[in-house]
Amino acid sequence: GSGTVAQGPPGGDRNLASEDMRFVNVVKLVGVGWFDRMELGVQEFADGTGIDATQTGADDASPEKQVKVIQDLIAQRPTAIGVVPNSPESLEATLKRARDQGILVVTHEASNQQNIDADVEAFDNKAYGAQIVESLASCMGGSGQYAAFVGNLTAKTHMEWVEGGLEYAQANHPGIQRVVDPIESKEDESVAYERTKELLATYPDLKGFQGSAGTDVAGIARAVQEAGLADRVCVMGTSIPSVAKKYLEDGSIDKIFFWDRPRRARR
Amino acid sequence: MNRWVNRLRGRNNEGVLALTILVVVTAMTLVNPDFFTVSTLFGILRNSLVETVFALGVLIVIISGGIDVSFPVIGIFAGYTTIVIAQGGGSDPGVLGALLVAVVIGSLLGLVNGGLIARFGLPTLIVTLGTQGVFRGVLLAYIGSKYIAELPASIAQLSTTDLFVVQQGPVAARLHVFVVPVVLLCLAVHWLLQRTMFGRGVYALGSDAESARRAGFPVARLQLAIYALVGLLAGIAGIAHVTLSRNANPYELAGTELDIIAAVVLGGASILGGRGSVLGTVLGVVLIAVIKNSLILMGVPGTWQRAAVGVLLVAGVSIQALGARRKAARRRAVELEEARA
Amino acid sequence: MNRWVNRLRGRNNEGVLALTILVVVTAMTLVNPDFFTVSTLFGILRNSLVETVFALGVLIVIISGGIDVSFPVIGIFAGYTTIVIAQGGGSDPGVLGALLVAVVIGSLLGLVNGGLIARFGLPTLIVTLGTQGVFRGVLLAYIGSKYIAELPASIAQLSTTDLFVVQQGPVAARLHVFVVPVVLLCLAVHWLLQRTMFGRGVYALGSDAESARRAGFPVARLQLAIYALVGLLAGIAGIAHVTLSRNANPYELAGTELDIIAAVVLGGASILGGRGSVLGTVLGVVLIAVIKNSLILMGVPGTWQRAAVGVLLVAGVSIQALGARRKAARRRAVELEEARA
Amino acid sequence: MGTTTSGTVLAARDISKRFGGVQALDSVTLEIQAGDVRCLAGENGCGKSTLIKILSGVEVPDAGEIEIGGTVRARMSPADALRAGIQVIYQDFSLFPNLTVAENIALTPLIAHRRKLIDPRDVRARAAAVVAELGVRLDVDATVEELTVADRQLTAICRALAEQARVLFMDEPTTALTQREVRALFRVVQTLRERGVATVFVSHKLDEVLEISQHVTVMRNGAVVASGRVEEFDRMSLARAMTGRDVRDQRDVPSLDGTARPVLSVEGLGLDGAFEDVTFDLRPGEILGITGLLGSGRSEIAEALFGVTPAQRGRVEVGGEQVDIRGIDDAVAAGIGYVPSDRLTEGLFLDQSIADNVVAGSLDLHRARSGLLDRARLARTIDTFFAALRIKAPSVAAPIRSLSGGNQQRVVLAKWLARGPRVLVLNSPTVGVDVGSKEEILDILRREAGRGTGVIVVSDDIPELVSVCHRVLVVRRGRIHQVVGGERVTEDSILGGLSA
Ligand SMILES: Nc1ncnc2c1ncn2[C@@H]1O[C@H](COP(=O)(O)OP(=O)(O)OP(=O)(O)O)[C@@H](O)[C@H]1O
Ligand SMILES: Nc1ncnc2c1ncn2[C@@H]1O[C@H](COP(=O)(O)OP(=O)(O)OP(=O)(O)O)[C@@H](O)[C@H]1O
Ligand SMILES: [Mg+2]
Ligand SMILES: [Mg+2]
Repeated sequence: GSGTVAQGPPGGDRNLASEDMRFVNVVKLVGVGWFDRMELGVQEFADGTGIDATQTGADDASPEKQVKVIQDLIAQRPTAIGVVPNSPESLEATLKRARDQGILVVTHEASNQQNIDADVEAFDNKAYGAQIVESLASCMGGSGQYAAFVGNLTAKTHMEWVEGGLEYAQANHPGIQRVVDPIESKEDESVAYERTKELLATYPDLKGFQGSAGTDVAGIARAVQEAGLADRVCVMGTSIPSVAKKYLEDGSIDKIFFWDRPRRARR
Repeated sequence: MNRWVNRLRGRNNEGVLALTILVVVTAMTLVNPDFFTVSTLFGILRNSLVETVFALGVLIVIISGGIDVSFPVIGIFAGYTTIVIAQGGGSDPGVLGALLVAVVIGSLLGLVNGGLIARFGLPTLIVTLGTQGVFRGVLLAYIGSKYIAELPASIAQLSTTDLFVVQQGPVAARLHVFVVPVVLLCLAVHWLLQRTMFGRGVYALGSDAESARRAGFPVARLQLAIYALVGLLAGIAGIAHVTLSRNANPYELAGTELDIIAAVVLGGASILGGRGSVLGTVLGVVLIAVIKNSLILMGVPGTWQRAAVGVLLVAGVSIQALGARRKAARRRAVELEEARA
Repeated sequence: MNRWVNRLRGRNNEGVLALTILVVVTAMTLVNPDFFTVSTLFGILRNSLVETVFALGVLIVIISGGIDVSFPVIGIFAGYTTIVIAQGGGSDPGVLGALLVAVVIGSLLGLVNGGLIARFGLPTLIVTLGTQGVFRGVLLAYIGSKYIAELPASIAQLSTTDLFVVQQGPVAARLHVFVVPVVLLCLAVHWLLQRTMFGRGVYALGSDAESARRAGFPVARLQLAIYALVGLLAGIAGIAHVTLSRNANPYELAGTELDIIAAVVLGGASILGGRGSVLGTVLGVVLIAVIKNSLILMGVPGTWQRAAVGVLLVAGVSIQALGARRKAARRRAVELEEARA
Repeated sequence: MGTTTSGTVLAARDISKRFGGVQALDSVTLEIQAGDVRCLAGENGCGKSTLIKILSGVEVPDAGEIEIGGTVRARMSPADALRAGIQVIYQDFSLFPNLTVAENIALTPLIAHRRKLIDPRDVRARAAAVVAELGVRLDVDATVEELTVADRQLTAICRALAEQARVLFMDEPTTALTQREVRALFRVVQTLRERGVATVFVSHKLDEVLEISQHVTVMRNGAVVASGRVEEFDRMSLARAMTGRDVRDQRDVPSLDGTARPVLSVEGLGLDGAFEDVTFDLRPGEILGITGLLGSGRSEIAEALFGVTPAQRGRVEVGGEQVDIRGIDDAVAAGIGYVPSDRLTEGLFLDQSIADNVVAGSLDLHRARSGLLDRARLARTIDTFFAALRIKAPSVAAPIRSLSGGNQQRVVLAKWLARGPRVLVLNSPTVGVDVGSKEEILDILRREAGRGTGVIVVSDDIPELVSVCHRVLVVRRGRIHQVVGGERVTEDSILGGLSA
């Protein structure tokens, strides 16, 4: 529950003892492997510092639900809010309100966010995208069409990955074309599955897919596998082993990319 | 004494709803003194604005014995298209201009529903289920599917215009100016339903369509007007939603139809038609908002909010049903006594 | 001649539906010879499997004069919980074990609906609207809200088990083994509705509830059984959905209720009760799947698919309504002739 | 033939039933012998239907016992009753419109036998056997919603006869039937009686009661007030037993100004498949009867005048001005009011108050200059008619559903009188209304006519027409076959026109 301070929000005071601080990390959506893994990191942070740090999020990756979650959080006045935005733009007003009330705001995967105290990026996003497409190109034998998925068209980091990949392909693999603008999966495996079926029907010669959200490759691979095209089509992208394992095993996913640095893993 | 209790309870259990709201607020305030603040009150009101406008439309349809599941799509269609037009036109249409455009679009879409229902006598659920898909398809395929972050200046300004601001220590409680038109709209719909031929026709239609026809009500015209009106209200709600969320997203609202129908039914409207009131509807919307807000402040996870609304709905309707049964029994008793006297 | 046409059209316009499917397939094949392939056929069938099972349940409720909007939530509740239990138990329950668990969970949730409806006589839409929220809340808060990527081995294996595979050049067309149980289920429900007292009771209830009571049908028990059966079928559909998706996601299915109701109504079931058939329902589901597939192949954007289904629904129901009106007019003319003769 | 005295098949002893704290049945005792035809008579709301519902298991009694074929029970379900050989033809038939005639006939006995499976051929065969045995023409494969009212009635009868019944209840089975069907029904009752089946017959038509029954039981306010052999009663004494007062029952028509210009002129009215060449005048203050057999088109003529099913040919003048009636709106605007035959489905908003119903047809006449509803004037109108028609109810706020049949019918009348119509058309205005209320309703019509309104009564209740009409049109096969007027308005002359 909220703090027991009689007057004013706890968020107004940054000199609290660590037991009185409360950090909440708002992710794109809850219940998917990727953010479960992130929650592990939040827990380790809480264990290590004694700060009440938790993670929350909406039940799907829609920008407005994320706004709602943060608005509700502001009413509870935590010390700091961490956000992995679905749409940096649509969060600006809300994050401004949070900061106006003295709440610290830190984002992740949102290099263009304005109303924040800090943004955390893991690495150079365009270079990461280029690396994925390099692998994809070699799997496709250096030529052919591919399509790229992002969680949300408004998700800055995902867009940087696919743009970095496209620029790399244009510069280094003239035989490789991307067929359409990035496709939105709404961070939902079944949406990725449906869109892939549509793409395969519209572009029968597709040879490659790049996924961005953790479940994109799973949805793509399921559609590819059902169409009996596992051997002809290359599927690659960001994901985690627990989600991609069975498709990696049956060959419908060719390669996944991820980063992961929870303390427990290093021990 | 009994009569006094009945008066308090109201025709559609409005009293019971008001009492429930009072009990929840009191309980919450006891648990958490922070609850009962101007800021909470304003927050609840703000969260109920768009829902209330939609609910007014749903109320009219439900009283008329129909059901409409296309109104959220009509709302976002009108709201989003208005913004697209404003951007395309280049010049800022102003708040009233935008409202007018949204109202016209909403009414036209509503007329499509009304036309199909009145002309072919089709079940209202089926028609609106169908048009819902059509409207949504047209919106996303023809009007646009992009998230628009920049609203025209006049609307953007309205987004942050407050009726008044109460300073509470470091926090400012803001009451959005939209409260005024929404209250006016509620009064207007109440007046329309209670004091005009059209309103009485809506009740008559919901009570018994064939009798309404025999009584000389122009049933087809009435239906046309009802669904156009629902579209009009949805248009207003749509542009209000866009303004309050400070962006226009064509994927929003769709899927909220059942929640709003639930609020209206909780507010005492009968799904069988012929029964319902504006006061009850507003109380139903507010009760749900209060409960959700309480759950949030208690840190109850968001998923439980749906469950709470579900329990509330079933419990509310059960109480109404049981109450109606008891009342009917009492009524018969009185009559038989008189008949024998 | 006229009689022959009527025979072909079928009691619930099944003939018209079949003809429409034929026309669409022929047109598509002319436009795009790639359309008429085994692979397309198998794809359409696969896409219709889960929907068909849900639709069977909806058909029963609609014939009985009720409506259920909680069945997709019951389905995913049963499917997801089964996987959670299987993972918690440690040992793989096997396909039949999982099916049993899902069926039991689905039936129990259905019994909750049936109990509320039969005991308190509440409107079915309101009850299932309420329980939908409650079931979903319990699922997400108590059972789990995580995406489960790894299914138990037996189910994971079933996910990719095909009845047969047809090699077409480099592409393999696969027909999933689930086609077999789904066909059996359709036959079973058809038999249940047509040849058992329970089934005729469902029609009688939808035709006139009070008459059903007077004729000696145990109405409350019938309703209990109907909603339990819908829950059971939803449980089967839920575990089938999880198996075919190769993952368990508690956020899925919810929100698809209106689409499936639309398919059933398109299949000739009357929203007013008392009318509908398994054949019509299956044709309704298949017609929608064929149209969606055709649109995909023609490169029509996905957002248009909803619009097409909407148009189809309104057109289909209009045709049925007009047909019924014409039939009534003809009947009246015949009677007057006879009365005068 | 003599009555077979093969013993009591059904005995109800000290049956009481309270609805919401008031006694609907107060210690009613009734014994029925095999082969007996027993009539239950009484005013609207005296408890006849309630008694039948209790004896058929539809309602559970609060006290008392039921003995059927030697077995005594305190309570039973509809299925129990059916198994015990009790069959009911409910007033509303209680059929399944979406099922076939065969299923409607055969399902009930199969449920009673606790059958779990259904063989359509078996169902069809059972139904066909019953239909054949009765010797009626009925398509067992048709769905009930396709049937005429008469065929529906036949279906309900066949269903009641599908099993060898011990007792057959008929709750107002003749309200929807014309003379011809009533005769057919009576023949069936006669056959059943010879087979030893006991019949309990409810009707408000006293002549029928006296004709068909052997015993009469009269109820008032939930209790049996008289019982005996039919020979002990005549019309007057039966009516007195029911109402507790004398009921006047002779021709009484207000005098008529023969020179007044017609308020309604109809010339050459025609509608394909319904009626042809209908021509007549109606003068102010005149009460005109229209009668005919089922399917003669008399209802269609009335409905055409009100625009429900508009005529295709012909001229209609109201007050000397030609009006083109294409829909109800036109008729209402021209000053025509219509009271439909089925007030339960077409005349009243059952769940709304008396007040709302009284003004439902005349809201547009109660508009203030602003175009809004004038609440004060509405209230005045409501109070006036509530008092003038002597509607028996606690207040004008009481919902229609809570009123007795006769009082519901008065509200329908009030609704149309509130418009001040120039022409009032009534279709079977006293169907299902007890003798006392019926006389009061006819008085209301006389009073209304006395004020200059033209009144048309469509009815097959010949005594009623004779009692109130200046002239009667007899319709046959869609044409006016005969006009009976003045002194020639007698039951015999009208019946003669009907069947000639
Ligand atoms: N289900 C019920 N619930 C409550 N009251 C009822 C119910 N059924 C009947 N009553 C009341 O019981 C009384 C007897 O009604 P019943 O229908 O038996 O009258 P009836 O003699 O059949 O009249 P009618 O000649 O009009 O058919 C009426 O006052 C009626 O309002
Ligand atoms: N709306 C309708 N739909 C179908 N058939 C109808 C309709 N209205 C009337 N009919 C049929 O038309 C025929 C004539 O009906 P009408 O009501 O005019 O007869 P009537 O002479 O008034 O008989 P009744 O004594 O039953 O009132 C009947 O066979 C009736 O079933
Ligand atoms: Mg009765
Ligand atoms: Mg008639």
